[in-house]
Amino acid sequence: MADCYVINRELIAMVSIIMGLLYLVLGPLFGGLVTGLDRRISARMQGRFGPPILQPFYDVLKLFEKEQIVVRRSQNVYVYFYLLFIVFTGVLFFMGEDLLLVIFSLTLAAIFFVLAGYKGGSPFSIIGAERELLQMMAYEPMVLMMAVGMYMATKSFYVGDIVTSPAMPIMLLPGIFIGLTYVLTIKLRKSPFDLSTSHHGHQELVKGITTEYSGPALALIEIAHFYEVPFLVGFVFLFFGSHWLLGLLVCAAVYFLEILIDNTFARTKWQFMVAASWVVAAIFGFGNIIILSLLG
Amino acid sequence: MTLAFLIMIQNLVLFLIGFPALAALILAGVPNNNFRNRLVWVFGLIILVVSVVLVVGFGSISSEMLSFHSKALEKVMFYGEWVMSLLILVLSIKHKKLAPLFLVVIQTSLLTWFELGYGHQLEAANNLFVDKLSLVMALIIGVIGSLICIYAVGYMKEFHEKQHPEIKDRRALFFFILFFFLSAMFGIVFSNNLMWLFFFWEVTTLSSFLLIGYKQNEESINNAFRAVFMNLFGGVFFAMAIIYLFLTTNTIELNQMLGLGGLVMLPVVFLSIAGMTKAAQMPFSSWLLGAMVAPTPVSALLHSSTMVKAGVYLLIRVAPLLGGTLAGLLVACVGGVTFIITSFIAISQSDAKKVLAYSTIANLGLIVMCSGIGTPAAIWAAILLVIFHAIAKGLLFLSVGVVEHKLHSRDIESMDNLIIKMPRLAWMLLVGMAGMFLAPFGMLISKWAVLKALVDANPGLTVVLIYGSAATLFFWVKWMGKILAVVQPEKTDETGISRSEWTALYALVTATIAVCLTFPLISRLMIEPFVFGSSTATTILTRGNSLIMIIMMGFVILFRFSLPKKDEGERIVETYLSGLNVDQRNAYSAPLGATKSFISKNYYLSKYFGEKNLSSIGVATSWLIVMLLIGSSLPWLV
Amino acid sequence: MSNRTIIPFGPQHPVLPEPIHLDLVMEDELVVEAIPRIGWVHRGLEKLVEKKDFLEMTYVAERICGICSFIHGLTYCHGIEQIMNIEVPIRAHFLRTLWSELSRIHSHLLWLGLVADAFGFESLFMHSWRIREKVLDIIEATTGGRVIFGSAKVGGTRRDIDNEMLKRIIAQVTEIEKEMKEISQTFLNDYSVQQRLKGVGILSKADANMLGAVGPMLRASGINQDMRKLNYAAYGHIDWEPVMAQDGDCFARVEVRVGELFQATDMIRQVIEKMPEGPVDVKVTGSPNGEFFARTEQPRGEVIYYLKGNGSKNLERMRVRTPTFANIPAITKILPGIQLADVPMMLLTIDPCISCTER
Amino acid sequence: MTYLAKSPWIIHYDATSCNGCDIEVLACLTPMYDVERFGIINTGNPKHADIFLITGSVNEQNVKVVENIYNQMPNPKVVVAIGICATSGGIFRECYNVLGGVDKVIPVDVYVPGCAVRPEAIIDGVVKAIGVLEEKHTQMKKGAAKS
Amino acid sequence: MVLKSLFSKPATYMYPLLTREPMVGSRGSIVNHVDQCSYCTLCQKKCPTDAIVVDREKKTWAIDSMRCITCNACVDVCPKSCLEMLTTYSSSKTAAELSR
Amino acid sequence: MIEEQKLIEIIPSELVAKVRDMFVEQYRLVQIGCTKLPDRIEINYSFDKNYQFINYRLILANDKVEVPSVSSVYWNALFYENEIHDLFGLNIVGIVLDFKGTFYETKEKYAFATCPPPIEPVIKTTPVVNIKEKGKPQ
Ligand code: NFV
Ligand code: SF4
Ligand code: SF4
Ligand code: SF4
Repeated sequence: MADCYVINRELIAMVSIIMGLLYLVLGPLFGGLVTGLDRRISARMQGRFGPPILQPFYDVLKLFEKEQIVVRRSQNVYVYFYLLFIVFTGVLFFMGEDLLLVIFSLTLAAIFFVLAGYKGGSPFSIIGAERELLQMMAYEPMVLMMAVGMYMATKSFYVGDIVTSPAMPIMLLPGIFIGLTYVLTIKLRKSPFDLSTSHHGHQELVKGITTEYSGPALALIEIAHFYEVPFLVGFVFLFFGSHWLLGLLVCAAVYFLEILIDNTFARTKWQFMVAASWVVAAIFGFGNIIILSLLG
Repeated sequence: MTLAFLIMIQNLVLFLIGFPALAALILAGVPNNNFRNRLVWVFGLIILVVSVVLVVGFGSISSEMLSFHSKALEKVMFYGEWVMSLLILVLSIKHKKLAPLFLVVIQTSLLTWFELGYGHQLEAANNLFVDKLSLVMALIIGVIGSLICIYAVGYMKEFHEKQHPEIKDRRALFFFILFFFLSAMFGIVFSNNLMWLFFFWEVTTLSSFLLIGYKQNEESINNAFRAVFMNLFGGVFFAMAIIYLFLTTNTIELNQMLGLGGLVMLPVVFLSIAGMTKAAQMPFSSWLLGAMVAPTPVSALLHSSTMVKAGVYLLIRVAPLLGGTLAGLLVACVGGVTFIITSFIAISQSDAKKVLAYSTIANLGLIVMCSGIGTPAAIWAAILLVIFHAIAKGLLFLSVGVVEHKLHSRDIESMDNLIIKMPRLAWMLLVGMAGMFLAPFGMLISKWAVLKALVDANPGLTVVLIYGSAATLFFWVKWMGKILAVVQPEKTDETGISRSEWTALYALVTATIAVCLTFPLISRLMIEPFVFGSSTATTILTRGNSLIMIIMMGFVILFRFSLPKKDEGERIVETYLSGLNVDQRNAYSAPLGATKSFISKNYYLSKYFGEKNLSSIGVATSWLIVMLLIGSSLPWLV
Repeated sequence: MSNRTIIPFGPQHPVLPEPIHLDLVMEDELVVEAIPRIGWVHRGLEKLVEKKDFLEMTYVAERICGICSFIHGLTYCHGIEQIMNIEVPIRAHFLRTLWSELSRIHSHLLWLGLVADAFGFESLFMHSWRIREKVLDIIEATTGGRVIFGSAKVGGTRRDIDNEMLKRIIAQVTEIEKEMKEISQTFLNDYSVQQRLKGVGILSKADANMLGAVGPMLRASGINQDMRKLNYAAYGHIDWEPVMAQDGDCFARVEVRVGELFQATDMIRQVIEKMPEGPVDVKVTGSPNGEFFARTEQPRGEVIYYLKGNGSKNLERMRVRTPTFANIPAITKILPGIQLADVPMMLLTIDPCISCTER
Repeated sequence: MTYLAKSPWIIHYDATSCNGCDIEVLACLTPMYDVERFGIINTGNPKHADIFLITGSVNEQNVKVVENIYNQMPNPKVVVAIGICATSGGIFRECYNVLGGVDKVIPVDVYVPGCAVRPEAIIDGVVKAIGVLEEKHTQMKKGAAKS
Repeated sequence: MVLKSLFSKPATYMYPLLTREPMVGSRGSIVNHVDQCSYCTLCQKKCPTDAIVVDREKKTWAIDSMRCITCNACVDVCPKSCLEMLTTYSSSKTAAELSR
Repeated sequence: MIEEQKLIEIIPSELVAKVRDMFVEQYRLVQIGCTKLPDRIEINYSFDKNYQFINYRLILANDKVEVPSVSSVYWNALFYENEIHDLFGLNIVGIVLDFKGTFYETKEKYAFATCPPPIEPVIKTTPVVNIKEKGKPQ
């Protein structure tokens, strides 16, 4: 009996390390592909042909071929650490670690990104940074509520436990699911909430936070965005516990929905974004939590 | 435990209470500034060392009662109480402040009546005691307190000689109060006799009052009276608690009271209210903001790191009794309201000290909330918060103090380019801020613990933490950004900062980082045994998670050292200014033929998070809750 | 310390297709002051009259702006014709009206796209421009150029359109109209669009008049004024009423322009139906002597050409006051008090055309 | 082959263009011509751009702006003058405030004629520019290898 | 509308993979059928951008395609009708090609 | 169908009063434009109300004459007046927002004030590279 337990633990450790490694390697590939597909689908929605699916990779490789220009010599370090912590977050997630820790690490990464914006020291990057902060303020509550909800539904904060739990958290957390989908739009930098930096040029902040980052440094930012996609989608996946197939299907559906939203909404202003996300979090997220806690 | 051992502890404890008082008297008597300053160094270091020795040497004890008795001391306290009341009375009359006058009269008459009527029965079996919580508190007071005193040497020199020549130099008084205050703080955490505890409590009130009024201009005097008024309000509740306790249960000892459990709800509630006033919780929070007029070491020592912690200390003490009761829930609500409202307000503030003050109140609110919840996990989280907050906030206040002296402004917006102008200080501020909310640092760990505690105990309350943290994130990061953003390179100038200031700052930076690295150890040795009764290392933050946190910490430290020192072949270009750049990096050619610099200010969102609206909402709701709280305890009267 | 951010907005800025600068003074994101600076497109082409004769100047006039090119040429020619008392063949008048309205559609679609982009609705931008390409195809087929028509001429038009082509245009316009209905649905009824447009940048009726606003900007504030009512070209021969809106906000401006899209298609149909046969130009002899203020309605509003000849081949003075110039005072007045996020959109709601403005 | 060819990002600036060429540049981005097929993105930010599309001749006030944008672009970079105004000053070259073609101010690598330019011509021009870009990239690499 | 576009064929015209037939009458570029030219220099005089250089003596006619604004003025004025406006636009050149 | 265009000549001292009358009658200021003639300078102030076009023509003997600004009546006049100042070098006093000659930063100052000799036509286009790239690593 005891032996069995030990083996099991080792097995779990093994699996989680393998998952972590897989993420390290496949994460950006997956992220890049999804981004490429996203761009293609968006183009089609706009009546265009669109770029090749591999375009995001070309972009990144291209950026590495460019000269490095900076405004301050120390500015790129923030980008390195942004990437580092994004990867770290992802690894934690895929190793099945504590969901709260994942969120904190993600926040830390995002903060490095924001600081990178400030460090850029141009009016647009600083405003971009402020806006990114507003965005963080908008989505943070809902993301934390997701973790709380997961815990209430599965009695564990561990991603590993959640994805192996036979119960489907979504059955208990429909509100939180809706709320999370809502804020995912912010996290994926999609219209209507692409306030701080948008994927497209043409907006009041030029390129927002990334205005002063170019060449290889910009490539790293792009890679960090690639790395971000798998675990953001992974959040959705969590709602389906061990029902993997269903989870994957819903992930795809949610992502498609995000693209659709991207293409059917005007960009909102930050006031609306913060208010709306908070209200959504309060109604769907918090409401869900209260109901759960009342049900016991 | 052997008797010798106990005696040693008792001696150390008495030393910690007595020595600062003695030192205070000596310092008051030294007229020469230089000599006094040197003495402050010596005394400060002694206190620091002794407190460390006490904790390191006797950290393993669980809880020891010390039956120290001294008739003389009690006399001193009795008369001391009178003297203090008289002092406040006289000053109130002098400055025509009726409200404090009124309260002090009530309080003194209550106590005089009580002591005269029952004085002979007011015997405590154990006047003092030591347990892990006291030790933790003592360590904070000893280390941070003495560091701040040392810092004050340089700061006050600069303060009087350069910055404010118009203010009368009363440094002898200043250090007298500072050390006397330390003595009182030690007294609070080691007292078991509630009368003693109350005495020390009142000493801190008085010290705070005198120090806030230190500048003796109209604003500081008004604020000082506001502070004393609110603290006296708490004091009255404290006194009533003692009296009621004694009259109904015939005891004035803390440990006995705690042992009585749910039978003593009324004194517990009243003590909580006293604690909340001292901890500047919402309806009473305005005094702490006013207290920011005092010189910065005062703000650091009294109004963020230690004195206000006396309030939450009391709450943590009674927390097990609050846990699970309606009163507890209400206390938690007060903390919650305070946390969320003040976090929001902090967004709209640009005065550095005010931001720090609001964040202090917010964090105290969190601690109060945990105490109200009262489950072991919550108490554990509360103590973590006390420790981490004391260190990081101390560091922040001290750095802001220095920056203020150098920049002649403490407005956050004036801290542009700080990373270039004063790199070392800027990094200290950054460490302090990171310590307040960032992932691998202490406060975040604590908040994490709070969240987990809340989910288990009362998921509804998590909402406060969740929204409040979002706000916290916003105002800290934008400040960090301000410091880091280099808009216009300037010369580095960090001269003229005294050794005493640097010493304190470096020590606190080290402490901030060290505490984070060693927190699993601290938790296991000091806090968990106190809270859970045994060392259950894996209860809340499992070892794996601690490990990950430490890895992250490593990354963050690595960050500081990965900043490039020299040219690595990048081409340096001007900032993007819509193509309008002229020569210098931040100048552009503007309309009307002008050449201008762009200006980037942070967002304050004052329309949404303005001080006025939010605080009136906060005060109204929290009054309501406090009224309910008092109401909820009234059934015990009959 | 006041917490005012100052940023240079433009001249090179991705939301601005053309260079213009605004010195934005903001509190958080609230604009408290906006000082404009222009001059990046100032060429000084009015002075070319000294070097080019009055017939050649038509080419210059057409190239004042690539968006409202045709009406520039038309107005210039109209002015010269008035001075020289030239009777333009009636078919030419109808052709001019046809092209004017085509260019209005293309300009408005272009603008709708840009404004959609400014409030962050990329796919709407794309679709507006997709439809616009079909208009350009008609234009190219009839004039030979996609944006610079090159068909204006003193005394008539440079090209004729054969009747078969005219029929085809009707069919194409009907198709375009269908697609325009779809995007106008989104512009007028989409919740997120309304959220951004309604109540933003309100220009009151009185202000609009006294600040000299023109065109859709003025009509959106409830003032009925459209220079086509002066009945130049063939506007006197067709039935139409100016499109109006009352609210004076960004949404009203969108409403007016969307309305004008359909008004234009309707006019095109009428023009083609009523198009008389006949020559399209007359021979011009002599040189202008006299002066005239030629006023016509551009997509952006009233344009004024002040032409003064002294009997020689070269004009003495040509002065162009374009609608955007007239609308700039209004926009400077309404910029303070809005959010940074609305600045690009607000700027665009006057449909600024800097090359027109600065000449 | 370098990846520069697969993802040339552009920045567009209008220096006294009459908008004719301007809107044709924009039209290239829209569904009909959709240059994103070639990975072309209009960045609007010199620091991200590889190709500088400039329409219109340069006037007095513009000189500094055009130089600024050019200097803020990372190497390798290519300048494409679009439209007759940009290639030679066009019909406005005699105006008192016009300096002439863009090459009076910054080195131009590709000239695209047309008044207004056709979108197809712009695409051709950009394709040529990509060639120049790759050339410059090899030179840059050689230079780096030497030093 | 968005969804409709997603499932219908994109409006993109795949230039340069496909080339559209230029429209009849589209103004592209000027050619001179030199054999008919009388070198009368009328076109040079009329050209608003001085894109055409005609040398009566040497009997040369040259056009700078980087100057021609395709206004058609020369075509209109040519007495010999030897100028023709082609529907194909003139091609872009790199700096190297131009200086050659 | 030549539309009726009223033309009224005025002198500088009448200007502001006349313009104020128009303002009171709620005429729209259509434009202000300047013309330099060999012997005099004309400034046209055009107004419109319900398609009624009225033009006041201010006649100046030379460019030294002070012209009072009407921007305190019609705020939008300031744009026209600054333009006239920058292009014709006229002395317009009391503009509410005076750009002081920075409205258009032209290569030639007051380009419209005189008639410069025509520029010699240049025939061959040769790309001139006259700018060194700044900030490149040496
Ligand atoms: N419509 C128009 Fe124009 C003219 N005239 C104007 O501002 O666009 Ni280029
Ligand atoms: S080349 Fe022609 S269309 Fe292009 S900007 Fe110049 S004048 Fe306008
Ligand atoms: S106008 Fe015709 S005939 Fe005369 S030179 Fe020109 S091309 Fe030759
Ligand atoms: S088309 Fe016009 S610009 Fe071109 S050569 Fe002929 S006259 Fe000159």
